[in-house]
Amino acid sequence: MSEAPRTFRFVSSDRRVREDRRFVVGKGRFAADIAVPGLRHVALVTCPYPAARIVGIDKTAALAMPGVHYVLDGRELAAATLPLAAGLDTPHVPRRPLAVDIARYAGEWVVAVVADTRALAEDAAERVKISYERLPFVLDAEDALKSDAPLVHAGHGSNVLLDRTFVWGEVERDFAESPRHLSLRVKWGRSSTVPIETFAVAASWDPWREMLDVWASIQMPKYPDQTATALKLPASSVRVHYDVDVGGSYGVKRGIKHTVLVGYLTKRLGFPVRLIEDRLENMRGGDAHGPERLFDVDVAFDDTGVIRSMRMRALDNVGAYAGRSPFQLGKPVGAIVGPYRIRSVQYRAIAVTSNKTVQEAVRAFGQSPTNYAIERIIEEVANSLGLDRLEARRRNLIRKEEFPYLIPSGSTYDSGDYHTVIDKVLAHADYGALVAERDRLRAGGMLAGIGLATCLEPSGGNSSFEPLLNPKNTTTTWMDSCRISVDATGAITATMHTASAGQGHETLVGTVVGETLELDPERIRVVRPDSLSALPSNSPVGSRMAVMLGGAAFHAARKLREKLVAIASHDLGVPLERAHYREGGVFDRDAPERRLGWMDLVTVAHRNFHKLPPDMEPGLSVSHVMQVPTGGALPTADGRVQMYPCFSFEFHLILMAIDPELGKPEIRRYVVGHDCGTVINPKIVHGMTMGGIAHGIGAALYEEFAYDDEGQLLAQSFMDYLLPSSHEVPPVEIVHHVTPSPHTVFGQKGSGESGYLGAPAAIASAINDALKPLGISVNTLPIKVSLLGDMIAAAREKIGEPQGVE
Amino acid sequence: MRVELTVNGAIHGVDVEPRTTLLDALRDNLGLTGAHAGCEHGVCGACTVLCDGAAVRSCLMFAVQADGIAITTIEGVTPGPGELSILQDAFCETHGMQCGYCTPAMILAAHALLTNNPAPSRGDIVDAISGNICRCTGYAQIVDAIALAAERIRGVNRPPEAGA
Amino acid sequence: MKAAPFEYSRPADIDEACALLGGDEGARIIAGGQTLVPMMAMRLSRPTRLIDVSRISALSYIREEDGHLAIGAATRQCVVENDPIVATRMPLLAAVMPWIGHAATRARGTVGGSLANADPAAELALVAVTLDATLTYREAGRNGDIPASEFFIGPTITALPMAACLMEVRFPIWRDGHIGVGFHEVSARRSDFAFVSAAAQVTVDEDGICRRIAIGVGAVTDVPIRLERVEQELSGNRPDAARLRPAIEGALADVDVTADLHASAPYRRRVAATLALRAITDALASAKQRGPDAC
Amino acid sequence: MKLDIGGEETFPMAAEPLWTALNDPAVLKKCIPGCQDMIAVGDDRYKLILALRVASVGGTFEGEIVLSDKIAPARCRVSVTGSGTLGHGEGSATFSLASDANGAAIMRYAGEGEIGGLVAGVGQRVLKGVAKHLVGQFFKAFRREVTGVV
Repeated sequence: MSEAPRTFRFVSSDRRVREDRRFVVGKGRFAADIAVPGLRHVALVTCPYPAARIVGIDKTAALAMPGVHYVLDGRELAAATLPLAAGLDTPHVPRRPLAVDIARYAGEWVVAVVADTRALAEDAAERVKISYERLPFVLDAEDALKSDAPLVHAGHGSNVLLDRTFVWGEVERDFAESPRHLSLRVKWGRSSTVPIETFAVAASWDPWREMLDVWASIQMPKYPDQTATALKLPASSVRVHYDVDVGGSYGVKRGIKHTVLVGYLTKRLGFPVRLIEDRLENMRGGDAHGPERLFDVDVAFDDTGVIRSMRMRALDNVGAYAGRSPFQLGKPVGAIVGPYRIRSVQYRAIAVTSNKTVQEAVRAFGQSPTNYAIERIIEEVANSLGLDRLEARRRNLIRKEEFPYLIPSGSTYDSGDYHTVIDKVLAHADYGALVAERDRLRAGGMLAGIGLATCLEPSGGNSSFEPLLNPKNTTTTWMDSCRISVDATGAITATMHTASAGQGHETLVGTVVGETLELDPERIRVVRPDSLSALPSNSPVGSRMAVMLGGAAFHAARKLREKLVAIASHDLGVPLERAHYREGGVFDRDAPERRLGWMDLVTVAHRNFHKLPPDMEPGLSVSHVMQVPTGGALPTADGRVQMYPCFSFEFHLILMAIDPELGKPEIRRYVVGHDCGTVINPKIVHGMTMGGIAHGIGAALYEEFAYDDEGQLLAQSFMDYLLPSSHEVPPVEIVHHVTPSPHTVFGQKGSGESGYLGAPAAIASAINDALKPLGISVNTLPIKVSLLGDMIAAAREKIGEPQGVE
Repeated sequence: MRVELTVNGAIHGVDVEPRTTLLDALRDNLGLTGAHAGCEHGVCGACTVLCDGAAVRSCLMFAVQADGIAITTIEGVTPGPGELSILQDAFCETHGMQCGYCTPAMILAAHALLTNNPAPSRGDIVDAISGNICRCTGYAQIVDAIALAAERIRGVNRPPEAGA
Repeated sequence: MKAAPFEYSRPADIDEACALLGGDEGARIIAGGQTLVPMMAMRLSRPTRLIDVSRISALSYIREEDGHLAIGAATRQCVVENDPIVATRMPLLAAVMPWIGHAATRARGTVGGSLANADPAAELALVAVTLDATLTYREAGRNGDIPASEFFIGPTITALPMAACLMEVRFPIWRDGHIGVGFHEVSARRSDFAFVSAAAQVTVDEDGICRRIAIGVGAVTDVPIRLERVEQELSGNRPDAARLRPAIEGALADVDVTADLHASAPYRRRVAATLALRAITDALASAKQRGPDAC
Repeated sequence: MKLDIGGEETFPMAAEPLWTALNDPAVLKKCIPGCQDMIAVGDDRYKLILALRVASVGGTFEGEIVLSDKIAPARCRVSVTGSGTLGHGEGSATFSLASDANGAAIMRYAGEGEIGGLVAGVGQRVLKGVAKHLVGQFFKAFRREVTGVV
């Protein structure tokens, strides 16, 4: 598929991002900005207990208030709709927008109130009297596994939603033959992406056209289908408007339950209904939470630090229902060894329910916690041998000449040059000087450490993790599409068929189509039609859009070129192979003066049917539905599968200092080497990398959906859930390297996740390096100031180091 | 309650409940949707507008408190249809945003900074936007945008060189 | 997240404000609203009436009088932050101002609002307690004074009578010798509520003897506190770091230290000692650097 | 959030009248902060209506208060459950009375409570301090009630 030229006109040039113009003037069109006439507003009543039977709901006082239209409970909604789609085969874990009879986490929606204004709906929500009978609950994943644990879903018979063990290669033998073994337990705390825009959806039902119009801030594959199914409507009666700007997502803007709720309400009530989560609703009961994962990792290695085999047990606390999240244990299979040559792997993936908020998809779809676990264990391997941590990585990294490289779990990595990326970073940072700086800080009484982390970002994949973890599910493909139309005036419009949450997809399509047609990308209008006029697409999940939407746009543009060439060849009377396309026109290679310009071609296609080649469709409208470059296949019986075609690589190098008295970590230097193949838009890739790192800093140091022992979410507001501000994100130096992917048209790979994949591991690495002189380590994220301070104090007391040194 | 809001130089009479925040009044009563609700409890800064030139959180002000105050929204710093201010253009130049949700507020915070401090250090810029949370960018390209705009504004305001 | 309904009044002067306050048990004063409005948005706070004093010009001033720096309750924090009198006469106050919230909250937030909302981590409350400020309120046509040491009762709770409106806070200006100040706080993010804060002000004579010292810590317990034992230990003596830390730890030993999601009690107790020591050390160092006419 | 409640109060009086006061709904009504009403719904069982207000924070709370395990005049248990706009809470404490050598009554109380809902989710930082303050307010009022001294 490497038919495109490797020198580009527009691809890789530092062009502006076309979406930005509307945002800087406040003319983004977000879901909350869409003024549907006659809109009424929803507020939610949520369960305050982690587990409770709903004994009674008294709506009288709320309904008596002027301006209050409806109070909806779970039973009514359940009678009219189907449960929300679940990924796993867990029919007795039904999930619905409003709790039916039993609520299973503090914050679960129980009742929805509809009123003239949101404020009034909140007033009325306070007057809905719900009586509960509290039930036993379980919060901790390991507790949930115990035989006497309260069952979150009694009908399911256990709290285990998923427990699969995969063995790839000769794990037993490799362990038996390896002279050294090491075990480590690490924990990834419950955090998430927490975009600044909460989820918002407005829906309007037209009973005469039988049409549900939906405007929502979504990043959700199969959103129209799932909404329609739950509402028992044909999907052709659900028109999702993709031309809505999404105020950030990184995975969590799923919104099916919200949409089923407002879809039902607008149908039931006959007027448009909107739900905009407020921040509290978002934090405790939106699709807001991410993985909370406990890893037990064992590795077998030799005396030189070369790891032969790994056993990993990942126990994920997915919360009260089976959302999409258990699949987040599946994506890591696609890069289960990270960038390392580990020849055999045993992977046990366990997802348990608990009485916490439901976990949903989060940036990197479970790969970031796994990468943190892998990077922690490799450091421990180095430590156990007294080996330099960099050297331990170098010895285990896949080498450039080994690509394409098949990993034990069945994925073939496309390309990479990991050692060179690392060397470039070390050279850029002057690694020796950085070590000297660390030692100088240590000599000055600070704790200081150098953090190292590699990471692989699988991108552009299919959804084979679904059949991998649920054999009843046979979904193996995830398409993305682009249609290009040239109208009779010669204007070009390209379409994309999902909403977009800041990744610059319009710029991507414009650039790729411009590149392929050799026309200024600014000439190409990019639009996002609604779901009824859309081609198949799966939304920007899994770092897929550069590969998949970029690929679709390229192929559509190439088809357009071919059509133009065919028209010209026919019209000029030259053989096809002599008709040459350049910059919108086609000429005879042997007689370049014989040429049809853009408008000539457009006119033929649109108006001069008599000049068209026989059997050619008139007009200039082409489309391409893009399959994942490496295709889609069901997993093998032992769970080997190729999900992702492209693998980006990053190497993070940081210097951190910790005031030993305060335990407060500070990033003093941050350098990252980044290789996502060919960069289509440098500004966008730069931003994705920086933003991913900031997000990773949050997960590593600040952010946690912390619960108390009584099942209350203590971090429901931005006062307690701490997103990094500009103060907390240091300047980051990015070192670029390009190893093109052989699977994509320009050599591009995904770039939306690797900052987030590497930063938490790198920060953990730096802090552990800093703690090394004290003989302690920390294996839980986030690493909060107080925790770190208390650990350091205890360690210093133990080794008799004086406290209170200035 | 009736309140007269002076927004972007024009006076608008609006009827609001006392509990209506300035943010909601701007968005719902005046259709100025450039200010966004992010947290509605004064932490994220997505609702930032200028009140008498100072960046403030419009979710922490009730509309009834705002009469007589010169309120400037993102719509008010945009020179005209299709035209960008130097600051807005600089945000485009560095791609100082991704999803665009926090962007108008960020630009207004930057606007307030540059009005008072035409030559801010990087630290000044970081501090000035520290009350505006951006989840997408990691802030680097935002800081770059503001530094670039400051430089360009200083250039524009510099007297022409002799002989030029 | 919308506030519960309320009535809104904007009295012309403080007596009218007091009358409104006295006439409605559920009424609350609003000035900058930076603490109150979030609580209202979450419906933790649901006043029946807001009495807006933010435009009563008689409540907005900074002036030096009778050996004090007097600040009107409705004076905006950003005004204090940039005030030249504050910078010269009340350097400790000047030092903490940038640590209060963000520029956008200081643009609206007032001095009186911060004090009256009595957050255990509030920097202004810490300075008020540390420097023995006096708070003046008005109630039913007469004025009353409360020393800062008695004003803060618990988290968010003050000794301000229910129908009283805070009018002024007065900080005594120290004139005895070379003044030095130190302030430290630690929080998760730069602008978060502090886990621990410490503020110190000292005067040192020509011989390096510490003439006077005030040291307070905030966020460690329900209200800001003075470490009086440290003050007794240090004043009249040449500062001795070796004796200082035990004295600080001793002063903190009996404090009922709070713990929350973000910081444990042992952390707070230990770090309070560290920050107190650092604040005093900085104060002593800056006192020595200043000329004799510095204050 | 779990809260531990415990302490000791000394009263310059005999234990008997203290016991009586502690078991008198009229006294409790006056002393429980924000108590609007206590309506008997059974033996030693009352419906409790609070309009709680601590500084700026306030809300309504409806619940039940139960006195149990009574051993006059030495011991009883007070349990409260309920919920309201601020969240929900429950707790119980055992009060024990004894006299010291000087004839003063010593009231010891120990128990634990749990607070959940809105205040736990957004106010965890100050919740314990506020609860402690409310307990203090109760005893302040109770002391005033039984001794007439503020």
